[in-house]
Amino acid sequence: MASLKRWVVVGVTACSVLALAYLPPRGATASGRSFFMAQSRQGTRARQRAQALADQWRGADAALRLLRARREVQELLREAKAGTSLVVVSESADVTTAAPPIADSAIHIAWRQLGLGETKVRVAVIIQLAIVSPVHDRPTIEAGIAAYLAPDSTDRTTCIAVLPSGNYWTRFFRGERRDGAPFAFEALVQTLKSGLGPCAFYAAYGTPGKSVRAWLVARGWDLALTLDAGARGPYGNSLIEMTDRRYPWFWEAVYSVPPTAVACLASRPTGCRAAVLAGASDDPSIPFPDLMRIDRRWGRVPRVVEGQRFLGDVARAVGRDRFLNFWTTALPVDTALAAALKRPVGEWTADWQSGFVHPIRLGPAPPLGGVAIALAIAALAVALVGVTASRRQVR
Amino acid sequence: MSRLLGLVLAVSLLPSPLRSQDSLVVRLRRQADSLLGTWREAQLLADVADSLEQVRATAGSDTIAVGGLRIIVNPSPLPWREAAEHAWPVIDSLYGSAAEDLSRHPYIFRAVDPDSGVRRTVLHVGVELPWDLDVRATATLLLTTVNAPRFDAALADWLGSGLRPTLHPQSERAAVFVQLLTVPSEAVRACFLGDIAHCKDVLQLGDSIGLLERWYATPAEREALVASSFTDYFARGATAPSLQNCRQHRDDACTSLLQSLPPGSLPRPLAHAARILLVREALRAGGRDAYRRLVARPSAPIRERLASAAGMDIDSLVARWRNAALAARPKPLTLPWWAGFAAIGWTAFFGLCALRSSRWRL
Amino acid sequence: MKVVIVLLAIAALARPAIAQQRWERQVQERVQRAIDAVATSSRLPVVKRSGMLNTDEAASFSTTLVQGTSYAIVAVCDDDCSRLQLTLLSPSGSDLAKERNSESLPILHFHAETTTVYGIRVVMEGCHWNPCWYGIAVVPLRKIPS
Amino acid sequence: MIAMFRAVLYSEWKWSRLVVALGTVAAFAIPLVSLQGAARADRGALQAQELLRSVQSWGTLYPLLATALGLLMAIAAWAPDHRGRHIHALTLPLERWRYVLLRFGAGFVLLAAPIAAVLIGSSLAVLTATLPPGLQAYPIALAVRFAFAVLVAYAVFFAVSSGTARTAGIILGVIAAVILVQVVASIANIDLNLFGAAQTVLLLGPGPLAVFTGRWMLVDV
Repeated sequence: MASLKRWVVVGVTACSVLALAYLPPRGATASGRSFFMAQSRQGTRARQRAQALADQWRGADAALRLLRARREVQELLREAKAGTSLVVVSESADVTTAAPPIADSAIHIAWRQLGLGETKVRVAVIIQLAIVSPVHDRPTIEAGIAAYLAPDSTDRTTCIAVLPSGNYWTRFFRGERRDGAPFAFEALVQTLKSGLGPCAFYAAYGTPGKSVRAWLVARGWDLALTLDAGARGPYGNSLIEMTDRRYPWFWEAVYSVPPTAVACLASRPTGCRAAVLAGASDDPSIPFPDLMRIDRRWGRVPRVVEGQRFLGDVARAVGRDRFLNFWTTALPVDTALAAALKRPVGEWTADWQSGFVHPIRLGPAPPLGGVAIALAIAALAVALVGVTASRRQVR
Repeated sequence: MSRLLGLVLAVSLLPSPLRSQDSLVVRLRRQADSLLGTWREAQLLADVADSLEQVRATAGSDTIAVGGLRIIVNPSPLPWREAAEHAWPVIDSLYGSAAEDLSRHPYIFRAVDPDSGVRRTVLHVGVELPWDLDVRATATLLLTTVNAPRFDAALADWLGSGLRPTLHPQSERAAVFVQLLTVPSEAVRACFLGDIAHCKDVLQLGDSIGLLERWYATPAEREALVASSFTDYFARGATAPSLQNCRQHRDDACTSLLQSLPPGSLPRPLAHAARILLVREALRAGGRDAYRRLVARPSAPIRERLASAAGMDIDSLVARWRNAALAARPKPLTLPWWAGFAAIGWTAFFGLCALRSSRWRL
Repeated sequence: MKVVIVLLAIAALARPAIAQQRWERQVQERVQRAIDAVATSSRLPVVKRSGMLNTDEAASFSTTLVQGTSYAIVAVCDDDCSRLQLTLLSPSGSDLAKERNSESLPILHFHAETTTVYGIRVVMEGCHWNPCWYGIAVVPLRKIPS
Repeated sequence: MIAMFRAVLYSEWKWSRLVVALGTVAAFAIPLVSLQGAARADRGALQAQELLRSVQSWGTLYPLLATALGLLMAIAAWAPDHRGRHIHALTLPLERWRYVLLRFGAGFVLLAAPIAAVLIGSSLAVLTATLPPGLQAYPIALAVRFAFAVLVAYAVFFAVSSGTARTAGIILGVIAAVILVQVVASIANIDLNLFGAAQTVLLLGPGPLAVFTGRWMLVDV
């Protein structure tokens, strides 16, 4: 017994020393260290500031461009024949010209593929061609960032989209790139289809009710970027969907999204609900003019994985009438969305999310089946030993 | 009362909104202009900051000069000089007189603690690498980061990769030999058997008309190509029926599918190692100025550039390339000198273990 | 509310220049049919207004009604509109008459005692696909000699 | 019977007290160390992502510790009997199956100390840490999982080490045969993936060893 006490004292002392050494946790500031060994080069502080200013200028320039575009769009619509709901022009170095024929036909195909004909809210698309020879007196236009002006900031029936086409498509439009034309054209249709963004929703379902619109504005329309994303591809669009979960970088990708989105990946209705309804407010406010700037560049962190197609999928799931009831509702967003889905928002979203990413397991809890089988095997092993021991003989 | 106000407002505001919009435009324009001005100043400052950072990052660093190589590195246990002395002759033998131009673009490296847990300062300039590399690894790093002088896009497109020196020319040749022997293409087979015209075809030195039929001559090759490389690509959309027909041995379907591929995306029968070997042979044959001649006329057809670099007609160059590849037939499996000793050593070790086993001590 | 009115005004300015859409044509036809249905014997002109509103938005305009004349004030809206409210306002802004029961075709009958400027307000109480077009016609029926 | 259990417990404690003591200290230390990145009131916290990365990597030590404890305790439970060729056990006035249960029970009672250490260590660590918003701690779930892992490892190794050298030989032989079949199959280009199948059956989903695999996250979303 004395020896037992001695060992207990030794153990408790060792643990107390450890507790004194490590509690409370030391804390640390973020190292910013890359997951990979060698870090990639970063701009200096001054360069980062210049880039931030460039981004602010792009925002202001896009807003200006949109507001200026309203008058030009009025002209175009005046000239357009009755029933025209989509007009397209291109712009290069602040000069507006007719859209390249290939872009015009591609966007009209995209329009038809989205099931849009004559719509209450018209859409005017301005394809911003890249300036091929680089200019140094102003920031270059980023291809992945599009800007939109809501109908209430124009004539109430026209949504304007400014889509920078980037070097690749600009050269394609100018006939400098025709490699694999049929496939490139298909890709162009898809690019312009997703480029229509919020304007496609305005065209399909009209102007949303105040609560829904304020919710989407507060979130930067991240849940309504693609009206019809089509069938779920085998590979998905995000790193989380592309990465094999046996590898550590799968979890790097998972933990790079906000906690509510991670919880939603684990099929937790509360997390899904919080991730989807973030931004919904009881006192909705909408800016005027209602300018939307949407960044589609690779690497941006989504609030919900595959969120860009969320409302498109909701619309397809519940049907046009129920979706329109939600879209134009005067009720709070959560109530209206639950009514349209006929299910709690969290549960529906958890099911929808699991269609893209097989639910992940959070925390240390082991799979219940595994525990049961493990315990059964443990019991079996002990029973086996019991049986063999009863047969044991001394020879 | 508020209704009256609303009514009055409605009437009074009818002409005003565009005015209010115009003032907004003016305000936005002013904001954009001032942002643009600030951005221009910030750009100038950033350029200065970058150049200062360049100076700061290289201050207290050693500059190692070996031949045309200029390497600026922070103090570290890395064997830079030995590595540069290994790398320079290889670089010089490839680029010849053009290698001297490399001295205008010094390399900046920062050696860091390989322990990924150690905090490091942010990298603004140069390339980071762990300081525990040996001479060979460091030399390989220098060879793989060297930029070919005046290397043009046309040459890069044809080559399908960069043109860099190698420490393993023999294994590169051996790889080409294996390709010539094993690639399932009649054209490559003909090239292997000595048909120089087919060699030029598979190296894409001729015109690009009818490339598909010349690279993949038989229906079986074309079907195999679709099946092995493009099943997923053609399985969706309008091309799906043609894919089905192709799988049912309909050559017209396979050919039309492959012809619909973007130019440049038809898989080359020979991987880029074959083309790199051809360029190396041209440079070896052409002497120290061969590389300068190779990059002198980027607009000229590749075959002419290679011929002028090698100083011989293209057929002779391709024949030389083929001979170099055939001469590199990989050696059969041989035991390294230490294998015997290792086998005996391990046998002895386990034998001793067996003798010390407790079962002998009962 | 102010923003809405501002926006309405933008719409009012911009709209006529642009090629008409299906819904707008639909409303114009309905207004005309309503005017034809309410047989007018007066020489006074029929006042027409049209525009578009999102759900729960309102628009107002003013018109002069002539003393001793009976008027039918008719409002119509497009197929996506389920309920429209029509109100006649006195110059002081107080409600004189309100019609909210007949869902998408409210009609007010009013006899003007004095010649003055009256307000007419329309509220889009139900629109399934925003915005919904509406049209209003102020039709003088007959002048009753006093 | 209780007196008998106490005797067995005491004898097993004598044979394995070093293992138990070291295991307990290690089990107490791992959660403390794994949460060092978390914030204290007067210090900044790691980004959630980095904290979770560190918790995840430290988490791999729990199943290793559980396996090691199970193995060493099982060996300690049977080694003296093997040395004495089981004569002592066979001479006891006790059914042999009861004797086995007493041995197993005594071992598991001793293993309760490391399990309790994990619970106490992780509770202390999470109570004194300030976690980034959106994250929560799972000290009880972690301790329960550790208990399961220890129990399974102990039971399996208890069975293996209770056997004779012949039993151990058979087990090793079976493993060697599987490896051989796999090697031959891959040489003969036969589409047979025994390792993959074994991994799926044993480690993934509800496999018997699934309790060891996966992520042992003391802190997670």
